[in-house]
Amino acid sequence: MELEIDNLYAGYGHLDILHGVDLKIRHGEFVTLLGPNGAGKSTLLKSLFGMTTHKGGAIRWKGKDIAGLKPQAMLGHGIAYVPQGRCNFQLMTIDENLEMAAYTIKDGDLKGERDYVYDLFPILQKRRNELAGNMSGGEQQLLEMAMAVLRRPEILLVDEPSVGLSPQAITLVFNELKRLHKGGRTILLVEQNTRKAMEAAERAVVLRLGKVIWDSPCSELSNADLGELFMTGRRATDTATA
Amino acid sequence: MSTTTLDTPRLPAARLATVNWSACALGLAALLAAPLFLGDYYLHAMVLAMIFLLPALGLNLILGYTGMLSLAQGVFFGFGAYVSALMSIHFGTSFIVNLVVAGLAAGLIALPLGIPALRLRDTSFVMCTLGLVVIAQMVSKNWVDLTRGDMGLSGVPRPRIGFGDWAFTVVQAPEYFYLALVIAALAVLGFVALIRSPAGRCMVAIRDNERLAESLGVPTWTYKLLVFMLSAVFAGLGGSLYAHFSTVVSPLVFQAYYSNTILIIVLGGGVGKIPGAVIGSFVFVAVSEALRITPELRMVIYGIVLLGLVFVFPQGLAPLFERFAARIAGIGSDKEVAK
Amino acid sequence: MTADTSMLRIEGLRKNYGAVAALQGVDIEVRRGEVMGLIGPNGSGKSTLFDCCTGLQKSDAGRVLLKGVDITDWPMNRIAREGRFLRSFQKTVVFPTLDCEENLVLAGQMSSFPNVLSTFWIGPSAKRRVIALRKRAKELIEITGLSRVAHLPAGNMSGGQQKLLQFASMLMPEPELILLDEPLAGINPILIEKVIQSIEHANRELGVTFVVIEHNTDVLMNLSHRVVVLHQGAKLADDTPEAVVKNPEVIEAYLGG
Amino acid sequence: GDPIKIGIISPMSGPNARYGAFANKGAALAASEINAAGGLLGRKVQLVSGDSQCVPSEGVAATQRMISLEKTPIIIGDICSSVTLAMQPLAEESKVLLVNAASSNPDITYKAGVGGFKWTFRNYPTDEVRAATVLEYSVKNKGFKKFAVLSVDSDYGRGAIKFTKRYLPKYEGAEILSEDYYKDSETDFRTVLSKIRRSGAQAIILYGQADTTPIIARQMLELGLAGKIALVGNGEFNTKDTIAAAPKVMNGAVEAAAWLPEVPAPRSLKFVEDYKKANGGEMPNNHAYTHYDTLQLIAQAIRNAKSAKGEDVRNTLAGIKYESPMGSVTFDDHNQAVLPMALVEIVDAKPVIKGMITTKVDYGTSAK
Amino acid sequence: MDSFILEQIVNGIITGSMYALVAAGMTMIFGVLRAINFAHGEYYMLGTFAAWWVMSHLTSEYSLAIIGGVAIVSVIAVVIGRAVMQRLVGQPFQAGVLATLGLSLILQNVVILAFGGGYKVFSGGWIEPIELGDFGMSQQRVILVGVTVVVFVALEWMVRSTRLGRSIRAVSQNIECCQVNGIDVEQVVRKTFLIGVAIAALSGILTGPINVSIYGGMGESITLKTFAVIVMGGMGNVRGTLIAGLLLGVVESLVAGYIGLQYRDSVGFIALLLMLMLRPHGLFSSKARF
Ligand SMILES: Nc1ncnc2c1ncn2[C@@H]1O[C@H](COP(=O)(O)OP(=O)(O)OP(=O)(O)O)[C@@H](O)[C@H]1O
Ligand SMILES: Nc1ncnc2c1ncn2[C@@H]1O[C@H](COP(=O)(O)OP(=O)(O)OP(=O)(O)O)[C@@H](O)[C@H]1O
Ligand SMILES: [Mg+2]
Ligand SMILES: [Mg+2]
Repeated sequence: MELEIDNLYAGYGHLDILHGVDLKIRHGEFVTLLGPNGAGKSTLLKSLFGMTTHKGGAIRWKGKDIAGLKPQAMLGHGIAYVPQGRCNFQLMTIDENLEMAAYTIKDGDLKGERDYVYDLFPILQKRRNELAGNMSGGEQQLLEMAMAVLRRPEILLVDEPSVGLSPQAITLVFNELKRLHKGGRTILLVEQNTRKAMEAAERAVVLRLGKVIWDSPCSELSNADLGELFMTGRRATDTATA
Repeated sequence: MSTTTLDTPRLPAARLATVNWSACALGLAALLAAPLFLGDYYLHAMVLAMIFLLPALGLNLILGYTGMLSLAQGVFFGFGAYVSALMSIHFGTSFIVNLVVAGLAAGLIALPLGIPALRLRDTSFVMCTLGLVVIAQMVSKNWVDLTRGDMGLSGVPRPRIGFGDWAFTVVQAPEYFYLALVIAALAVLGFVALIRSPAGRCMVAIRDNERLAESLGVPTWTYKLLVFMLSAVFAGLGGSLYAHFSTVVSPLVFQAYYSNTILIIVLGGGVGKIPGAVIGSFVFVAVSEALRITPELRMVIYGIVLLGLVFVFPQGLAPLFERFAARIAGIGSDKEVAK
Repeated sequence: MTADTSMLRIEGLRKNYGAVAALQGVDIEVRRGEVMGLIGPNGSGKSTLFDCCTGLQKSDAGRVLLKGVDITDWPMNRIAREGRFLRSFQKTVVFPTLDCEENLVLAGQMSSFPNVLSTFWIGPSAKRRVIALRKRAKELIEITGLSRVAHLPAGNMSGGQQKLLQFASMLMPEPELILLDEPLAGINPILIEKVIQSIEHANRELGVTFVVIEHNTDVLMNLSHRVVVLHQGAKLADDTPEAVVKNPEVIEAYLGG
Repeated sequence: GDPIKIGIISPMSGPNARYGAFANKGAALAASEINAAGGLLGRKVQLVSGDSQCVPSEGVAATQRMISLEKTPIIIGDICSSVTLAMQPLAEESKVLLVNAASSNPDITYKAGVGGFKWTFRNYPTDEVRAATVLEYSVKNKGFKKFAVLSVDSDYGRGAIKFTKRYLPKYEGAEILSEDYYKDSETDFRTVLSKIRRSGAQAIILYGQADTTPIIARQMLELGLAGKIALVGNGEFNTKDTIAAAPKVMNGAVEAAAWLPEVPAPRSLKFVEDYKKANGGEMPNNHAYTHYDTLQLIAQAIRNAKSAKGEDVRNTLAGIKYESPMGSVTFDDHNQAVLPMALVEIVDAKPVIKGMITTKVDYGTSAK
Repeated sequence: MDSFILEQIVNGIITGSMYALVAAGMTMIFGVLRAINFAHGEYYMLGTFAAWWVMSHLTSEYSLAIIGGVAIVSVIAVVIGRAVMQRLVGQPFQAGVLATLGLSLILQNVVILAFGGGYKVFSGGWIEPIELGDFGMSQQRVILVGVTVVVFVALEWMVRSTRLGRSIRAVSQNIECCQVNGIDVEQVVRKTFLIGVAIAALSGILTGPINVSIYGGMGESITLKTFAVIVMGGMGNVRGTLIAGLLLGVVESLVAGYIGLQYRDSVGFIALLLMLMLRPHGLFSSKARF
């Protein structure tokens, strides 16, 4: 078991958002986290990256409890996070952005790392000297993923990468995610574009009101089921599961 | 969208402010009774607090509710003081007339100053208002015929209230105290009325996100100009009271001390909170006076108090007092994120 | 086309950002009472078009006519108030320190008060107006499913919730024309239905004209009466949804194989 | 019995502390001298200080505190005129004796004594006398005709120039070529000195702050004005540090000073020694002396009155004849001290006293 | 139009380079903290005092005092950076204003307490005039201008090409994103603060022999000027700061030369305000921060 979340309580300040989340992710798995707006999906990802207030429960990473650590420490443990919304340095070039992403790699081989990402995302190499802010939404999303991948993380937490992207760009991003997964990376993806997400991922987890209410391989879940889950927290076809 | 922290102080107040009337009544009663228990010096200090309260209310309006840091409060404060002093010296007008005219005149002078200044945002706006202070100082120093330059205007008469035989001159500390209390209470009422009006909502909207407000049809520029003028009115009233209290007006009223004190009062008291300026003015005058026991260490300790405040009460003292008042009055004050 | 059926008329609009030509002479006609879809690849100038119509950006050339009136140089707030013409932003923006209800009341406020000075008054008439606004706000909160978080400062709501709030505030003052910039991005499938219903309801019952930018093509094609496609700052197609999805140029430039 | 409390209000914090610091030390020295000699009327003198920051509202608060809480019957203060002016009505209403030892605004005495405020006295020369004397010496003895004005932008600097201009027409051909005022804390004078050099002025009339004179002198040196243009006026031209900053410039400078360490009177020399001993070798300045002397003056008045009550001291002070190290001091009907001032010229990097002046202010002719 | 105007322009450039030097540090601190540093002039003052103290208590060698002064103030900056400045990250802006106002009061009055309120005379430095015809200038000023050029070239290089420089730019753009990428924002703030303060101290030491009189409150007026310069240069813009500093110096010097010294500050400010009306975000805002 690579990542084990055990009865996690977390939130912002004295506000509780997650009320006892249980989730286990194996090495190399591609899991998508679904749920209605405000369910706490982003909060869960942030908690895994140490950006919320930890209230209780455990997050075990390869057997070690990492709950409550700082983001920097999380990076050190091989966890990388691509947040919701734009998160790059708009007034710096792609090269510089990647360099900033490599900030924590102490005296590492920056050039080697960069070539490695350029191999993964050739589009970026073509525009390496352009300001990040001048690129299209899809390209910026790729850049952000590249910045996360640069550190060769073992697990990638991605929050709604498809927002604001054209269908073409969405296809591009999801193809890259699938490739990364094939390359052996564990991925935890939050998406509202449920169809795309379930196509790409192996396992679907549904979060509602700060609790996991569903966990199964994607194939066992239809779009109609998902609607019911979001609305009522139960699946129409069988009320017994959970 | 730019993300400067300057014009978007984040405040955890979800609603337009509510007023804890019972706490207000309690506070007012305590103040009314104060002269029975306190000596001249303490009353005197409270008068000072109430004088500073007026421009601080204006600053709270423009900074706390509209999100623009204006250092020009000192300018309008000084302007009000000069207007009052000149009127009473040259025309012998009575205090109430001076007060009203000083307030209005400060509001009016803010119009031509505000029109260019409000083209600017963020730090540029701060700079511009700071520039106004420097310019006001120059004018007051060099327009000798009117202001007597650095000699200043001394001998501003003590306030005289009432008509004919009923008039009396305010000299004693308790008299001053009640006079200032009446003016300050009215100003606070006016302030509360302003921010609870629909316009108050527009101000908060401008503070939170000016562009969004604009796109929803709020003529932000007009509001900003009106708020700038209103804040000047508050400062002008304070200046008038100050002129009649200290009896001297000189270019020194434009020195950084006044602007800084007003700023500290609002920021320390709780920017964007109704009780902010009120608490701030009393607390900071109290602290600064209490520290007079060690004149040498006074300003060092004052600085340490400010620094401590930042880290212990980053939102200012108002939330603390709100909770305290709520407990005393037994009534919930603000619907904060308490749950 | 007469001014009677024309809601918004964009003529030869141009906009450059430095070397980037975001719009290069776009002509678009929006008819009264329709729902128009606007699609195009990332960076094709859709948001810029909205910005130039609503006065957020100054266009370099061209005019914008609203019901036959030239509004090219009007400031944003006048367009919203007098033109009864609102737009939402692609990057979700709300008033972070106000809660849902206050956000919505504010959105409706300027059209229900006669002028700026009247908003400074707290008399009974102002109170009545605000109460009416609050009532409508509560309805919209119900519709968009935000009741559970209605008491939170809007800045503390999740991304999708803010998007919904932004959508609700567009409907608040009951304008005649609304431009929506990706209203469905990040909204869960169930609520998408609700948003669509609200748009259709407003369009049919209240006669509000909509222009919608949306990358969720399935939904958009169902919703809109007509679709305009932008590509590299120019109009690529302007047709019924059925025709647009079959248009090979559009597939090439936008939809992908 | 109880100590006699005497208040002293001065700027003790912020930028103006540089003026207040000397005042407190000077007064403290006087107090310890008096106490060492057995105090006054068998009681010790206790100094109470208050910080005014040169801000009228602060000064007023400090004064009010002193009056209400410390109950000082006598207060010395302040250095900044605006603060003194604001203290006047307060002292008047509370019947507390206010003796000023350093402010130069003419209003202070115009409004005092027969002018209204019976409880205010000033033991400091007026700028009017100063300006007239300096001008006369510069024109008659030094032969200057063309002047440039460079003074501090305050009531002191501007007031002194106003008086200078009033006396200027008395001297045939004397003229002011340019007029500049520098703000307190100014450090850059190159521009204005360049201008003055080009104007052909023979002397700069400088009524300035003590700490700025060395800056000006040094920049004159830089611009090669040493020996070409002289400084006349007031602003601690005579102190060692100032002269050391640019001796070539300071040679020939003319100053009318209320006091200077070189005054040959034994009491003055003793004061300099004692002050240096008490303050780690620091040289006393003008403010240190005037506050020292003012406390001595008050002590004399208390002794004469045989009472430390404000009322008695006030009445005695009005008619006192006090021998200060500079000469004898009396008060006119505006409670302004009529006291001697030294006219100093710097010769070979040493101050030389060229004469003592004592003149009364003519309240009738001096327009406000 | 003669040599007079030329002379005044040179005077202005000399003054302006001092403004620019002090402002360089403040603009960088603003870049990372988004907080107006009301205490910046105080570090300038501390620099002067530290050098004065070194000269009067340890050695009378001015060149050693430069090094000693910068070192002493740097130690103070490390302490303040840790205790105060780094904690301002992510705080509402009023925290920055109050904290720096408080710091300014503390630093000013601690110096007054420690060394007495009276002014001190800063002796030393290379004050011999260099004369060029009837135009003279002390060596110290030539050094000051030279150091300004060197410091700005170094800063520009640092900001563009070093790791720290890039992370300073990153922090000034997007703090949240820095966290995501593991950039230690607090450390960057500390380092930037240290650099900024050290530059301010250096300029205080270099101007000491020119200013001659030093006192605890001398920083206050510097803060005001500095603020004007960084706003004019576009907040956080190093090159803009240099040009704005020089420009302000020249404008002021022309005002003093042709109108009168008493109008210098205010006319300088009016010029600044007029310029802001034309370019509301400063002369060199645009996209290229730093
Ligand atoms: N900074 C914050 N402070 C307080 N509460 C917050 C904050 N951010 C989010 N919340 C609250 O936490 C809850 C969960 O938010 P979260 O962002 O995790 O939702 P989400 O599942 O990602 O939704 P979406 O799909 O809309 O992004 C919401 O009810 C929201 O109001
Ligand atoms: N403020 C700006 N400064 C410079 N370039 C800009 C600016 N705003 C937009 N652009 C550029 O203009 C072009 C059009 O941008 P616009 O945002 O209108 O595209 P869009 O069609 O809305 O794309 P998306 O679907 O990604 O939202 C893009 O190339 C963009 O980089
Ligand atoms: Mg989310
Ligand atoms: Mg867009």
